[in-house]
Amino acid sequence: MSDLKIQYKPADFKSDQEVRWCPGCGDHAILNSMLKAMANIGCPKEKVVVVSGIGCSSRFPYYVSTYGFHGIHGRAAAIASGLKVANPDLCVWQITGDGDAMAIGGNHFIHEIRRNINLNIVLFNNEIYGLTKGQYSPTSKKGAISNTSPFGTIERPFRPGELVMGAQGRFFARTIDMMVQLSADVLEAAARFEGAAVVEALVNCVIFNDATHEMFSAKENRDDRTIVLRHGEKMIFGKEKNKGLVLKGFTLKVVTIGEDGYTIDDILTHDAGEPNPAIHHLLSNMQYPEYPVALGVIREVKDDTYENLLVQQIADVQANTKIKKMDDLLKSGGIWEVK
Amino acid sequence: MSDLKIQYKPADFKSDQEVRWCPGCGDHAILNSMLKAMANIGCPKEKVVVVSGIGCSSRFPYYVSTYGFHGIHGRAAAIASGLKVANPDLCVWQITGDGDAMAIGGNHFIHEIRRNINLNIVLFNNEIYGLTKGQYSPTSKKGAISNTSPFGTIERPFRPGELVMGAQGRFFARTIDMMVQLSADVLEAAARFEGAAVVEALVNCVIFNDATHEMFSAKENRDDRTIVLRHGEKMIFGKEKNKGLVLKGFTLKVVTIGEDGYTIDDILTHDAGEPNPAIHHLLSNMQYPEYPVALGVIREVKDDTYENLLVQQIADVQANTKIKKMDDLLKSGGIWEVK
Amino acid sequence: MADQKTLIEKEEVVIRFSGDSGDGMQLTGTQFSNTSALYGNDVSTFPDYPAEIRAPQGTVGGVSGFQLHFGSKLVTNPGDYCDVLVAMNPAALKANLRWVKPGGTIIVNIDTFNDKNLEKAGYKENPIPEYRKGDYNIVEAPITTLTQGAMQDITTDNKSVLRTRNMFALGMTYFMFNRTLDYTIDFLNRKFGKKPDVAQGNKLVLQAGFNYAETIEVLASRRVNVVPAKQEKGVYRNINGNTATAWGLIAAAEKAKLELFCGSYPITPATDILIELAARKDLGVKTFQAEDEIAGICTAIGASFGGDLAVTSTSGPGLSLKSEAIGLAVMTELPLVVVNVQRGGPSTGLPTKTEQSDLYQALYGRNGECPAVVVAASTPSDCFKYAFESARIALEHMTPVILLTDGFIANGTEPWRIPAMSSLPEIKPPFAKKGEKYQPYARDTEKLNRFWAIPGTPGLEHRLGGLEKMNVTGTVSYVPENHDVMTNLREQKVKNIENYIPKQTVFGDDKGDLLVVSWGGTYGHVFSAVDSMRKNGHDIHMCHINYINPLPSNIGEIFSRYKRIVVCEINLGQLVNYLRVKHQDFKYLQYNKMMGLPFTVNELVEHFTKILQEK
Amino acid sequence: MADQKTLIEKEEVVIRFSGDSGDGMQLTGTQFSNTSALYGNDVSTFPDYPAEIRAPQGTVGGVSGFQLHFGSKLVTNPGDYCDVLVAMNPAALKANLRWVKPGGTIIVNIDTFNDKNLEKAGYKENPIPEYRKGDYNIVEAPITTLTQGAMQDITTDNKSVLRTRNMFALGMTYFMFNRTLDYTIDFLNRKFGKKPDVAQGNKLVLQAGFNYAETIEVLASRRVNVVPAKQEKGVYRNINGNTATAWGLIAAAEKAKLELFCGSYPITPATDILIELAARKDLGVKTFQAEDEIAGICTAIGASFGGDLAVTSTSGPGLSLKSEAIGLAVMTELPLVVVNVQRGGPSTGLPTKTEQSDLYQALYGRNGECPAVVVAASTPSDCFKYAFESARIALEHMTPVILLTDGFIANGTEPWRIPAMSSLPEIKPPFAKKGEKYQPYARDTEKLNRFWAIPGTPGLEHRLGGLEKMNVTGTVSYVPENHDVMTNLREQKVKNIENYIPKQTVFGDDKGDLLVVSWGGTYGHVFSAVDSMRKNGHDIHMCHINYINPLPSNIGEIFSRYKRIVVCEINLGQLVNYLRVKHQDFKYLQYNKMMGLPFTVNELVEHFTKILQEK
Ligand SMILES: Cc1ncc(C[n+]2csc(CCOP(=O)(O)OP(=O)(O)O)c2C)c(N)n1
Ligand SMILES: Cc1ncc(C[n+]2csc(CCOP(=O)(O)OP(=O)(O)O)c2C)c(N)n1
Ligand code: SF4
Ligand code: SF4
Ligand SMILES: [Mg+2]
Ligand SMILES: [Mg+2]
Repeated sequence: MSDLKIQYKPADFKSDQEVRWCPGCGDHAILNSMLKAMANIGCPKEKVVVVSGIGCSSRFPYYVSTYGFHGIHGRAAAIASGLKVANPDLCVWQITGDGDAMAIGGNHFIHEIRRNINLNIVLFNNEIYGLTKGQYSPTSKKGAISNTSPFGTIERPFRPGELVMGAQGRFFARTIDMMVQLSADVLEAAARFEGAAVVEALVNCVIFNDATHEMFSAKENRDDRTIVLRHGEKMIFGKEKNKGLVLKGFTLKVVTIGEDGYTIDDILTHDAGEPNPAIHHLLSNMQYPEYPVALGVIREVKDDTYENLLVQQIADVQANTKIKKMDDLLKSGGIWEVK
Repeated sequence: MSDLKIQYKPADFKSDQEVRWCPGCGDHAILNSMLKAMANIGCPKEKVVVVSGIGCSSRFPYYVSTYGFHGIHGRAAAIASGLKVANPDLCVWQITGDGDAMAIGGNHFIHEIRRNINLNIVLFNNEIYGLTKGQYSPTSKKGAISNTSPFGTIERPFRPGELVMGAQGRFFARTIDMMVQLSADVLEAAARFEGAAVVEALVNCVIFNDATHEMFSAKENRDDRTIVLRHGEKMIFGKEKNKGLVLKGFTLKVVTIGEDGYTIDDILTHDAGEPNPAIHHLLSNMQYPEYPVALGVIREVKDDTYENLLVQQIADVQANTKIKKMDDLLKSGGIWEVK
Repeated sequence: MADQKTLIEKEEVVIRFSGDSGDGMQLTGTQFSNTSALYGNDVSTFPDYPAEIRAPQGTVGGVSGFQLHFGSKLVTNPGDYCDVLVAMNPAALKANLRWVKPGGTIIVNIDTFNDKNLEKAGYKENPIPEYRKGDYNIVEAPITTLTQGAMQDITTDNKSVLRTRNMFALGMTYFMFNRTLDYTIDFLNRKFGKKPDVAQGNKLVLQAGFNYAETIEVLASRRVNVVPAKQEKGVYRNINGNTATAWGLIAAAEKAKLELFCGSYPITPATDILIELAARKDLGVKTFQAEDEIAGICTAIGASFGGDLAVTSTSGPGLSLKSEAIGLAVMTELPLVVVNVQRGGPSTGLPTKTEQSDLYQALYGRNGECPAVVVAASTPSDCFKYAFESARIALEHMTPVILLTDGFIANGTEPWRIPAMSSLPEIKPPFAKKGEKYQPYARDTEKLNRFWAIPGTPGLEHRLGGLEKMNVTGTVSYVPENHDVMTNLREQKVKNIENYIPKQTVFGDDKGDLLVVSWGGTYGHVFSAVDSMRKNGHDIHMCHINYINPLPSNIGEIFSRYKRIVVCEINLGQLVNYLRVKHQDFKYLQYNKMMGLPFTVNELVEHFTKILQEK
Repeated sequence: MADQKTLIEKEEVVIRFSGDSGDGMQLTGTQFSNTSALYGNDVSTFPDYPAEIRAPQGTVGGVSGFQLHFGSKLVTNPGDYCDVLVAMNPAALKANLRWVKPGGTIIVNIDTFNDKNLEKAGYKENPIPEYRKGDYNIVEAPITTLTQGAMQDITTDNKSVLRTRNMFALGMTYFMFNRTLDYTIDFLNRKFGKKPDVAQGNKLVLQAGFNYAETIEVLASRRVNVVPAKQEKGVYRNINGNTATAWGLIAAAEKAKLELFCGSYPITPATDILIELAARKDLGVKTFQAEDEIAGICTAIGASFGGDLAVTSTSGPGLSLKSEAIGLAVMTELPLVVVNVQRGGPSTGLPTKTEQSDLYQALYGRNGECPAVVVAASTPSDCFKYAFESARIALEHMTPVILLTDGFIANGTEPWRIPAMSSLPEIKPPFAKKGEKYQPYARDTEKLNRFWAIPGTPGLEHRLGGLEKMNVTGTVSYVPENHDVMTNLREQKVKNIENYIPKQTVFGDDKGDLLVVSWGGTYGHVFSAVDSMRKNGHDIHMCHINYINPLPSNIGEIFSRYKRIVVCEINLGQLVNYLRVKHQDFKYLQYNKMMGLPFTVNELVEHFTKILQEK
């Protein structure tokens, strides 16, 4: 990402293409947050590239006015990786769905994370294959009914945060479609993070999996059933801001401040920068109703990026070689002349 | 796995094919352990199937006299999954390498684990692509020199245990090629576990990556640099059996019993059956020299298997349907007769 | 029923329902075709919808259409042009006007013809006055208003009301074509069993549409009746190609006494096969929704090794991904059915449109010399037959078989005379014999298949894999001469299947001037074209190919009996080029089209006529 | 140097070194060929090794061979049969005896001829007495013993000693063919710079072998000299096909002023391309060792979108996996070079053996109508040229290009006259112009390529993808007619490349009786066969094809000038069938072989002679 900061408005990043998601689809909200985030980040528009796979969510590149690449199913990660490594100066967004990233694209997903390529990866998790009209996905809840699981699925789903950390993930954040400002904030944080940054956006597919996140995402209960984590701040949540998380052995526990002897001092402070992923693991795995669902930037640990190391390695080698151009190589080693 | 227990000798599982691994290759030792384990388990030979991908290690099926399938690169997991689901009565072993399972086959690997198909997965981790003559793999140490990384790799490797748990792994064990009895034990445990069981076998590729595990695997230091975990036992190690692991906040710490006030009671007891993977994570991530490398069964948590759930679901549906055979289906729903 | 006097008898009618993706046009069309089929007509349907789930409302891109063709005679295709177009909004009118026959009737929901919708559709002004000058009967029905009226006692929730507008249109067409509402009323009762209000609302609107049509002079006075077709005796049902494919596979498993395993990854337009099989747990079908296409086929290969009838279903891009594993099935000589429902390519292409452009890939898309059997189905209902045949060939000859269907026949429907299972042949896989020494690559002397030894059987332990294997013994072999032997055996095994498939037949005379060659899902249109031209006395004949690799052994002999050959395909000429390879001696003309649409009968007739004139 | 009087002058010699996989035969062969090349001979080599890293010692399956052919005249192939066979153990003798010329010399390490080794090799008894009856000069050299002797002052560690036995054999052959030890001594000094003991040991053994040969009557009396070939003036080096391919790509990037990006996954026999490129960080090459082949090509597509010369390299099964993504490159019309080093198939097949059986897959192995350019290299050194050409075509015509080489030329070596970079043409990609309105699918009117707009350039923002796009504007389009237009444009763009490639040439006369058609890596053998037959007065000519899709525009015209055409390939007839499609009018004879081995000149001559006799 360039340092040059330009003053943009969200509308500057809007394309002239009609948005073709269903009315009410959660993807619309993330698009809006993204336009905000892009404007805020201020990376010159021509340096922004949005790469996607295939799925409803992967239509995204058509709706922003930057460079865009609508790839093939599951390969957004690989295409984006190649683009960023070839051209580290670009700000590359990868848009992908739970099917695109975690079914067919699962391998590229874990490898881009492991390699820590500086990509901003937005995973639209609606727990369903939307574009193909409603098959269960690797994130669908166990027992979910869909057209390919008419009697309920028999597979336990991936938890994206857990998988990301299992693959050495250094940045993981979560947001909900309706929380437009939070989404814009975490998207911006992801873009500013140098390395592979995964944002899990919980989105609603009104047509094929309506209300799958509703238990905790519905406005009425959201404050009590989710917790927005912020680095350096106490892990407090609830409409009354009186609930919090404490550590108990190897697990987290929800307590009410002022009850059972818990005071604000007992509440954990969020350290997104802790290299040991153990607590980030626990946080990202929290599930309603036992726990509030964690939102915000859960993990953000600096590390070298693949493309920087590559650029560095090339520079190091070039500084110490006599082979400066192809003619040099051609004439290196065992050659002889016929006169 | 069948209950029928037959008395076998290891040699009963040996095939008549010449073993084509390099002299000194660590795979030989695992083969020996496997023959022992197969004999011990006593599953009728005709019900045992060994499925592999491609790689030196994946030559395995030719060396045992059971049914075998030498697949294509990276697809052992998928082939084994289909076989086991089609025919749950078989005892299916999946043999795979760090390249086969974690490079090209990474996606199938995490999905078979997530689905918890009752497979015995043996991951031969030599941190190199052996068969193709020495390219770095997704488990090669950062900076490793290989023919495709002449200036050192710039990628941080996967840690197999971590990835397995990130994919909801319920069974993870580790062994070292030279520890033939331990290998036989964990292989047997994996076979007895009902679900996807991953055994990481640290093997030495004498030709292309000699001594990569030697720092802790060499006989002289092994007792001090590794710890063999056993469920229900204290986490003690060292030549003198006087070192142990204790919990400190969210991390583990190595202590000496009798020093700094630590007694045997402070030492953690290994609970492989704990569903919360947090401590198994820490254990499997322990790296020399900071920690001893954990061996043995690190995690073993019971859960429903995919194929059992499928069989059950089919039985449930069949108990409640009028469609018992194809003729019934053909004549179901909107039909009419032309006379 | 209505006054029979006002009925005009017709042999066939084509109706096209069109509206926004959310307007329920697919359901409407299906209802009309089921009602007609039940009534005894022959019917053929063609759903045509956009790639988006709900493409932007009101735009031409978002129009979803359903065309159906019913008749008192044989109906083999959904018709080129329609007698009646139902257009639920201006965009639907704009997109489909080109498909209306001269003199055809257009019913528009005039309530939607406001400025906003006209603009979205790309109209500068209301086009109806202009269109009235054309040769159409335009009925401007206030469908929204009348629906609201019909629903007023049930609900005033506008969303719910709007959702039933399609029933109004359906009711109108039921009146126009003298159909009873019974089938649809039954359907509504079943579908909304738990929501009686919704059922009731829909029924009221349906009836209101029916009644309204009666009041419209231009409709009431032209009421049309299409008498039942003379069909063979038997029990019938409507079926689409994907369901027929799924059922053909289940039937084959039953006939082979095997369990059916399907490992697939969803992809349009093949997903419905997986959906249907997943629903068939009653018949013990095991479906495995894999993480990708590669896992889909590899789980199927595992299942095949394990002794199941193994299947994987996909469409173009998915077949690409399966290439490597098909090679493994070729090498291990295991039975496997790969169903590929072709769609518009290349790459993601036109996912919801039809095409025949995966033939090359099916024939040639693998590394090495890698022969697989290729079979293609022609119509929605004969997908059953060719799925069954594919499984039979795979199992009896120990080989992967690629079954090609396409988006058109996969989604299209037609009435199908249900076969009795007892009328289908037994399938007898060549199982290895217990107790004998098992050599994995010993072969049947005629068919050249190897024998199938199922894990779990004592004494037959063996190892298969993708490396070249020694003839007979099956150990890994790098012996040069052996590779030659095995390569030729694999080739010959597939070639020999020509002795186990039906001979090619011709529609028309034994010899003549023009032989039209077609394959797969173009059957209906090509047949109509040739049939009508023959009835007009043209010297034209048709050879429709279903077995592509190997070809029936008598094809060359057939070709030799006609002066000219024209090969018609929805691609740039893949079969014709294959024929140039297999039967180089003949000259081939070709007719190709690449619009993501089936042929029209019209264009074929035109083209064939031109050829015949070029004598 | 030795006494020149005893030298027998020869035009050409073939030597085959063979031993266990661990015996260092590849190194030995490479040393001999480099020494000979440096001396001025023309040289061609053929390494032939097993799939196992260290196949079981002492068995026939474990034998690793290296054949080399050097001459004072043009040498175009490594020779069918050898003048000298070095067999380091009984298995090597057993595996290779069939390749020794009548009257040839066989050097065996007699120390290894013990019962155990004989048994492992499958000999019942020592075969040498029997073989002596044949027409061979057998030298039973106690190589192990003598090596131990030579090394005794350096080390007695048996492993280290045994590892230098190959130097003994090399020394012997150096004496036999009047070569100096200089090049190898240099090499040893460099290689073991940090282990002077090892260097010293090797040198001593090398010299010992040289000296020993001098003492053997049958060798000393038949010392052979092959004078330098008359070669064009210039600077030369030995090069193998994989290195030449890598270098051709780097050269193309330099000539196009682009950075080179290679995304690949290792696979035999293509891995060395990735290895060479990974070593070329000095020239700024970016290599990305991907997690699989799909990621390999997809990273390359990303890099191509990003403005690099993007490449992916693989072999058969990997090309299968790349099929879908090649379709994406076709649809997005981005430059991309896909190098496929063919090996024995199908499936995993014969990974270390050569074959030409991926042509079908390169031409047809994708869903939809999906044209890609296909180019094939003929010899180790011209891999440079065709890699360069592939990049030029990809970049200038905005298309994926599949470059086919094969295991034989990839690993084989030959001397190569090094070109000056200034002698190579500039490559001029059609960049979109800054400041103008950019329409992603606007095209060059002649070539029909679209223009390349690189992210980072202000004002050229646009979106590409795998869905069908509207002509010119590049928005997603489902318009039927547009699909037809675009399909034909993609096809025509590739077809037009025939105007930008050299015309096909023929070796031989303008017209005549038999035209031998070949393609790719069979060049050397076919050329030798045709050349020698022409020299014997036969009416035979050769047309070797490198540009396969599109074919040079004059091919049909060439074919028309010969009475008969025979197409030779290491497959079952893939090019010939393609020619049947492209040029149906000609009759084609074919000659095919499927042994994982190159043709022999002998068999070709025999076969061609038979055809010519069948007049
Ligand atoms: C190779 C390939 N396989 C399958 C498909 C079909 N397909 C397209 S999108 C999709 C899944 C979409 O799910 P997800 O990624 O969650 O995106 P969503 O539509 O839910 O946003 C599938 C299976 C395809 N286009 N290409
Ligand atoms: C599709 C495909 N890609 C690549 C290869 C080449 N290949 C064979 S084995 C292998 C890696 C082997 O590494 P690993 O799995 O770690 O096994 P090891 O040899 O180290 O036991 C590769 C890249 C192949 N056979 N097929
Ligand atoms: S189908 Fe679901 S995910 Fe797709 S656009 Fe509609 S609501 Fe969104
Ligand atoms: S190359 Fe390495 S992994 Fe392969 S057999 Fe030899 S030692 Fe074992
Ligand atoms: Mg989704
Ligand atoms: Mg390995």
